[in-house]
Amino acid sequence: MWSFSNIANNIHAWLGNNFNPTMTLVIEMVLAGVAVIGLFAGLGLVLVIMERKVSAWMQIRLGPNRVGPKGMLQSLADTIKLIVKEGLTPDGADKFLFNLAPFIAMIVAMLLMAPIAFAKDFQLWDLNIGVLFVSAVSSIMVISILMAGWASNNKYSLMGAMRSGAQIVSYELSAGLSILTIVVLSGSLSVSDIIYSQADGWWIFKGHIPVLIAFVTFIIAVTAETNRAPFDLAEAESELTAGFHTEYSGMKFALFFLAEYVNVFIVCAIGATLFLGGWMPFHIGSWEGFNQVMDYIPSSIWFFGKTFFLIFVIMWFRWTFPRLRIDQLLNLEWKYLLPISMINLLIVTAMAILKWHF
Amino acid sequence: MFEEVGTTPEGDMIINVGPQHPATHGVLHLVITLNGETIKKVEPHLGYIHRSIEKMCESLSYRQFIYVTSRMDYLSAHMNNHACAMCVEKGLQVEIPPRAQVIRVLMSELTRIASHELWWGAMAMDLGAFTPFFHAFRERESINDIMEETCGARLTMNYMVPGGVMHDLHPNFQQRVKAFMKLYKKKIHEYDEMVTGNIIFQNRMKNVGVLSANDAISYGCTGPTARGSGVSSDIRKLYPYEIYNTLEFDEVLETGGDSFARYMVRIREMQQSIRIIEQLIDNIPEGDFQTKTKAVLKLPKGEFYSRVETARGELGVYIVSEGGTTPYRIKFRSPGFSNLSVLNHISKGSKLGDLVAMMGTLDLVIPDIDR
Amino acid sequence: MFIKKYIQDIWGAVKSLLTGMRRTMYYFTHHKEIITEQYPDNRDTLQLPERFKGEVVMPHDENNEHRCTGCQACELACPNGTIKVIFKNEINAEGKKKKAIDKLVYHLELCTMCNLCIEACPSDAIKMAQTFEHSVFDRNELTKILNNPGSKIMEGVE
Amino acid sequence: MTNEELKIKLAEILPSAIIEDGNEWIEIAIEPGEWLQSAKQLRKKEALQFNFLFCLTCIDWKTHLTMVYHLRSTIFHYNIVVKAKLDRDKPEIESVSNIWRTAEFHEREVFEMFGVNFLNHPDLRLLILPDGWEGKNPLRKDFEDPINMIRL
Repeated sequence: MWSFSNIANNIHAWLGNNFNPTMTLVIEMVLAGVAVIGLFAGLGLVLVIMERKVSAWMQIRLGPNRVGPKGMLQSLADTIKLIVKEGLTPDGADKFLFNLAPFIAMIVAMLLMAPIAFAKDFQLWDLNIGVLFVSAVSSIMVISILMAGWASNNKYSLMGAMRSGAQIVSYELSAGLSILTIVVLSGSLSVSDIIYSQADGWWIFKGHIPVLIAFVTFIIAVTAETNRAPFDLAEAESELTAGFHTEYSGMKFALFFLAEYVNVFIVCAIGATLFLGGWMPFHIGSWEGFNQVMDYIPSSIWFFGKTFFLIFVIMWFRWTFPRLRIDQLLNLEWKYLLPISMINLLIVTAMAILKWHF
Repeated sequence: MFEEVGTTPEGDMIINVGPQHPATHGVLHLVITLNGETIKKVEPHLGYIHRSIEKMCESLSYRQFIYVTSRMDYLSAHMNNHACAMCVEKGLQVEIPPRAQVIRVLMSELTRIASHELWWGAMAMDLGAFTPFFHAFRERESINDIMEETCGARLTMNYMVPGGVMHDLHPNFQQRVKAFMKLYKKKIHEYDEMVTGNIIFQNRMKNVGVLSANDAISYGCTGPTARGSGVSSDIRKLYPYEIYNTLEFDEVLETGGDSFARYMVRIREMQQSIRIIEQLIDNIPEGDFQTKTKAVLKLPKGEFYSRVETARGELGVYIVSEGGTTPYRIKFRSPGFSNLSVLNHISKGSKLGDLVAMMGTLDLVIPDIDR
Repeated sequence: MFIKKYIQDIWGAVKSLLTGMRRTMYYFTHHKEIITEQYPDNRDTLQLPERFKGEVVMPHDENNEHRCTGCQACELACPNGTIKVIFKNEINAEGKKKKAIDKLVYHLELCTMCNLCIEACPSDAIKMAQTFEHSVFDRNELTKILNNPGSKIMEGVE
Repeated sequence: MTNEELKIKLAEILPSAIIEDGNEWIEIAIEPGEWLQSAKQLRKKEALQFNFLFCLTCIDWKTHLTMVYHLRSTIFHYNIVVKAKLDRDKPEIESVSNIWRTAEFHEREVFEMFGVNFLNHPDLRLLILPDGWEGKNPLRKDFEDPINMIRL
């Protein structure tokens, strides 16, 4: 059957036959890097057009429909426009940091790609602390935003960056705690182990209400962490014009833009991996025929399907809700999400010890 | 005028909101003193769209000056024209035919709904919810289509002239208005679902920008801004003009004084406007739509003041005539100007994000403020 | 009780958010509700109401005759000086000199479509057209002469 | 209370003012020097309570300026017009912005448009006009600006 792991294995075998082991490794590294960058660009294009279409339909509009069939090449046209645009650096800006910030945002987003299992046995790096790696590296994101806000020498940017700092540091907690519930249940930090632990059912079904609560908390927290509406205070168009990227233009702006979308993809991929079984197909108990049909669907389709479903949910939030105020945002975290997820973690731990889950 | 230093001597940050800013919906310039996110002082700098309409009107005849006033508060263009036409009629001592009166009231109320629709969408957009903006435009567009059919323009109609209205109603008018009201009633619950009932929205609006009744009076607030604080200020009720005293409608009053109260006043006012239209739409009297007036209008020497309730509050037109064909001095008492003056008072101590909510619920239209 | 209230608060909040989400989902799935007009594509079918004020035009009949007597009422009525009437002397059938319009200059770039000139015109010589695509590359093209070259006044219009 | 009774009431508290029926409302002509005192009386007197200053403007009569205050009571719903004649070369009148807060903005507008100097105004600066317009008062009849004014 056609699958990503077969292709990867074929390439590996072919390279092993034709080159020496060191060369094979180097070529494989380069191929992986190119694949990540390609995925990056592809995701940017797909997610931008997806967001524009989703928002348009929710807003009783048609959305982009001029470039390409049904407007599907609109984001490509936008990219070309952004590439040929002049990237301005403001006069009073700290030039080094100003130019560095978008690259840090990109690098963080790329690093986060490493432990994600895109299909069955298809993973860049199956390290044994995959989940910890993700939550650790994603915190670096805030540095790029703070850097951008500070270096721009603009008060709006600075305020956006400060808001973003407070916000990401707070929401990191409940995101981490809801990830921990799954770690407790599956007993492993490795992404592949967590996925295999869901072979007999996804955690969201196996884990009763506590995991459902953890899932909702996770979605809210990652929406906040990726600075998406209703938590887009760092950008807050109507308050801070564009927040931390007010002064950015051209490709540097595009990098921030891309990093935001790739981050959304990554957190949704993590959510799909932890709660919805990653590339695991949907199985119902002893319905053998049904399960076989589900198995026939390639694992990559399962993974991307789940991820894009979560992305859609986050977009759905964005185009429905008004923005929170900064104090309400922090209230929500410290007064509601954090206590709830702490108690929830306690319950899940008890559940795991007493083997109450399926 | 732009502050060169970024901070005050006390170390507070000074930030320029505007003249180009997404939340000001025009070219309002606010110089804000901030302590962190907390507002200490808001100082409006006006005049970016000042055209000195009052001076322009001094060289225009009594027929001509009315069209300029459409450009003041462009969202209540009919009411502005209405006030001017009424003032000139007062000077000429012309009675306008009943049909024209009914047409004027109908048009004013339709404009009020259209204005509030736009405000609703724009305010939700200020708070970060983009979708209601487009939904509001669906209803607003159908009003604009009605206007376009009867008056020939969608925004700056110049439909009300001294002595009545410029054209008769379009034959489709009644049918189109009824269709609009049907659409509106079908969609009204979405306003609650999308915005009013939303918990985030309510938290953003409640206890934000509280304006007490005494302050509302002292600052000269009118319209929904004053009525949100419980101050009865509806000119249609207090000093009825045209046929408003024969109509059944309530003056919408809320007592909260906060942004949410002002919001609710406007939402409920739309329903009152629908009520007025329902009473009138089947009872438009037959007859002339205009009293014939002389080609060149001359007002007697004296002073004339007339006021109407626009979507934003009380618009007063004060004409001083020397007996000639042009006004000697004309003053527009615009509601937005007085409503803006309260912004500094109510925004002290609140967060920067609240300022947007306050500006939204004061419903500032910049050409109305600058004139 | 504190905990009961806490949970009620959360439930109320979630419910209000879900109502909003249901509404947007409704529109996401019901594409029939889309109201946007595909403007440049629907040019052929676009119908503007007959009262729409696009620009001032002077209708001519098949003999290239118009109804303008050159009374300057429109010029006086215009608040912006948009219309200028330029005269010429014409010799009519009886050999008398008669004043007639040479050009009726109309500055579209100054016009605010207030309809006052049309109201003022005693002989219905001008009217509003429904055109609205007025953008041009050269501003001078907006200064128009309303009467056709060689046109003259219709018989019987005073 | 009818207009006649209101006139009597007004005459009681404003002995030196000239009170007459205007076109629409009672008009009171007042000396600029007495304005602040009279304004306090109009605002505070139990039976009057003119608490709403709904229009404040100025008229340039070429020989003199006239300040016009339109007042209304939100309790009793009377309207009155108060007028004060000012010297055109050195127009000065007391500010009423601490009696009616709305006067602050309106007075700033009149200050820049007519050059009326409001004494004891908390913040008398240009509001609408850009910097550098001091001394030129656009709404005065003799104002000419060859760049920004278009005469038809």
